[in-house]
Amino acid sequence: MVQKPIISADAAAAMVKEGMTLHVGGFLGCGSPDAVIAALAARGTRGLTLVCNDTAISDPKSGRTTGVAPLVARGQFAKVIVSHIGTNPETQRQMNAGETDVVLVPQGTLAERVRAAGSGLGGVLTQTGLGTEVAEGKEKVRVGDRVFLLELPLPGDVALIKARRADRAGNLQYSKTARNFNPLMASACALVIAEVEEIVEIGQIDPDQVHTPSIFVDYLVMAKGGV
Amino acid sequence: MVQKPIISADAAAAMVKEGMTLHVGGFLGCGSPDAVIAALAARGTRGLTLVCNDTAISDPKSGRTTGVAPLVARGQFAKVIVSHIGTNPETQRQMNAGETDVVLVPQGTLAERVRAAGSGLGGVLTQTGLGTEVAEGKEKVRVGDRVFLLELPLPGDVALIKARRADRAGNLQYSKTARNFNPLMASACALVIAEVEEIVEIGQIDPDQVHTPSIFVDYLVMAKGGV
Amino acid sequence: MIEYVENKEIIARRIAAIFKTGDVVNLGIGLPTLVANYLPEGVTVILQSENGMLGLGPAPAPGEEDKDLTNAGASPVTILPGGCFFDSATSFGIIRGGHVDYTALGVLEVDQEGNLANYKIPGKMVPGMGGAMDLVAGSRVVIAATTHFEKSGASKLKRRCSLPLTAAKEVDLVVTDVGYFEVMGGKFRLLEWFKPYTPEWIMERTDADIEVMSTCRCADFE
Amino acid sequence: MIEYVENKEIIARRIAAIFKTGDVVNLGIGLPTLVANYLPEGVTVILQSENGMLGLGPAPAPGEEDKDLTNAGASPVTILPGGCFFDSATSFGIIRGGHVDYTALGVLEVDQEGNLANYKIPGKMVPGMGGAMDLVAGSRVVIAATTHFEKSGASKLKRRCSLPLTAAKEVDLVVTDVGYFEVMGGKFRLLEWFKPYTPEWIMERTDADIEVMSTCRCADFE
Repeated sequence: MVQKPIISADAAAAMVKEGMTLHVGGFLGCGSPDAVIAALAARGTRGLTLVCNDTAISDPKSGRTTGVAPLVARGQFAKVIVSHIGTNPETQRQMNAGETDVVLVPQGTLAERVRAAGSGLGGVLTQTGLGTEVAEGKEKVRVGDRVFLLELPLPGDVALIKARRADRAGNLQYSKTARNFNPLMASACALVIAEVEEIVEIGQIDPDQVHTPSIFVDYLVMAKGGV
Repeated sequence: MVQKPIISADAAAAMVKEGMTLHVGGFLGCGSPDAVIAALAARGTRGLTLVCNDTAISDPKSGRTTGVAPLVARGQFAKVIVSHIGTNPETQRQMNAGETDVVLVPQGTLAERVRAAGSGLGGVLTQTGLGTEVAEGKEKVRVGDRVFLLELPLPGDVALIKARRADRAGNLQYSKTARNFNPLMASACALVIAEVEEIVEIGQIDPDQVHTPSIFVDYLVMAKGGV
Repeated sequence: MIEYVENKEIIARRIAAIFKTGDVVNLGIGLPTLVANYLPEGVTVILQSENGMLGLGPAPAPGEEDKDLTNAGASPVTILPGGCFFDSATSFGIIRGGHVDYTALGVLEVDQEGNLANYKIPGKMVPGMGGAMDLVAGSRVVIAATTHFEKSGASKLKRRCSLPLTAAKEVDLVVTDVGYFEVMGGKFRLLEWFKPYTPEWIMERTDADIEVMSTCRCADFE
Repeated sequence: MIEYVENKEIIARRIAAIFKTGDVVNLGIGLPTLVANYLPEGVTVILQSENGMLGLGPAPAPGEEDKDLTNAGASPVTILPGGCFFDSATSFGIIRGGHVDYTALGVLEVDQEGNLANYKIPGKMVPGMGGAMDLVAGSRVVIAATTHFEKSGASKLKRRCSLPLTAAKEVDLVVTDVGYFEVMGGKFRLLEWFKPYTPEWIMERTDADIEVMSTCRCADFE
């Protein structure tokens, strides 16, 4: 089995170029690739489009941030496609000031749109969002006596994901609710960088228990404090 | 956590009623619920619609059968919706004789149609089958400059699946390529019966390594030779 | 003269009494989360959390938090034996596919057609819908959990929602701190009123069509 | 006078030489399966099997078969270290999503437009398409692997397929036992001819438009 290069967080961040569409795993910061995000924040690459569950947490009082919030704070996103911005007041401020284009997508629809991109589907039909602002401007498809929204794939240039463990081939296992969007993001992007807490030898992960197959992963990065 | 009833193969087979749509896991017999299939063959329930990857293997010379082939041999299916019948000459004979309605579906499309039924999608768009007989009579949807087939969900009444291991709550783990369609079938049917080789106590399966969550499973059946 | 006193505990207790053993339930962030504290003895429900788990347990003891184990509000939680984890596509497959029996969630407005608004106040607050649109569209039974009145005194039960909708005509049950309603036929049908309120008092103060069912009864949570 | 002798080994060897280390490859049942035996020293490809695995290994030793571990033809196989298993939706997500670099599969007919027929002879044989339609529609590069002629002597490379299609205009490369072709611009472009055949001999006996590329060369597998 082919081994995947293990690179620094900064080398990973350098692969993200201005204007790219960036898929980032994590749910309000749980399961986010924090080392690569910190490196990307340090580089300051701008004009990015974010596809992520949310813009994570930014607490104006304590200054505490999680997940992609440091990138939001530096204004690195021209556009964010997310299900939730309620815990990041800075995203709301940028939206109201016209600095960042915010597209809100229902969480389950976001998951399916990313999955569709990764699995070669041209779209999926869902009833989520019917009769709401989400349906505006979207094609409706009637099947029998029911009407559905046609939701389109969301592919990306680079996926930054976080896993608990990788083998040297790039097979990944996630931990608990830190799994969330990570496997989906890995399937939908041209380049996939996985930040992991532990790298084991090939053969040490049970092949029945691989969450993301190695072929989806291009590079590995060690998380801070990883082994 | 609620425990799931452990019933006999015959009690499971008795839940399958004439005319029902039956989803069966397995790939040419690998990962098929053989004990429940044998019990259903013994009961002889007829007029069933099968949704399965294939009609498994029936070797006219040796008399060897795998998977759902015993049900095919007894003429219990009025209709089969499968990707492959090439290893079961009896299905071909029944098709040619007009005894069984055979609908051939590309394997990946079959997987997505069953998944769509299980996950509340009204359909999916795929390019598989475009320009072939599979596309005949189906709605085409244009997205940008590409055309896709609209493929519709395939829900069922009863799923008969096979897993390596269950806990008493019904969480399942599959073994190797015996996984195949089993998790998909479990999601798409009103009633789900899982034949398993081993039943362990609740808490003995790592929650990160559950392949089918307990809430999809209604009854457990011990496989022959199981522990 | 009956005076309204906001009471979230009554709402949580009444919702908790709806479930039976084996039900799969998603409790939204905020008020609905309280429901878990009032599940009757002997009733075992399975809590789903849309960020990717079944078998949601109580908050961990201080110092026992796991960075990789949170609920959909990013609070540390635990998992009960027999629970499991999965990715977001599977999680919403479970939700959209009708495998969640009940979802209870907070509201800004709910109307007599079953419309729900809880994700946006234009020009003021736009947190985003998160998983709410899928939960409301996909769950078998949708329970709106809300104090009956806003701070201003206006009822949150409306003839017609004025805020952007989370979902159209999907709400089945409404539990407030004055009563328990079913949404059907373009009306709120009052199933129970909660002491010390009365059906007349509720109807007077709610700008919506309320039908008092013949089987309607008083529930006393004191 | 050159006489045609069917030679599946040459087809397998030529296809094996196409891949480079790291490529994800699906080999169809039958002739394409042989390709695995001829992968050059030092080239590590990752074999996908559409019934749910990556890292497909050789057949097990007699007595070492595992009932739960087969390929898409139900033959016992093994898994190499670093391989993994998944369900059929994931398997075809990998295929349809373009994550398989090459698929090599057998044909009944292949034509100069890139159309492929390999799943059905109406009134005679209807095995079903299995995973072939997804593999041909989804893989990055589709390689048709076939002896050049039928038993009857007719070439399997056609102007236009007459059998029901497995996929329209998806074939990229055709490897037979007389040559190696690229399908482009409505023609078979001959990239290599295999000794002892010649471009002229191939063009004479193939009822299809063949263009001999200026870079076309002779490959000797003797």
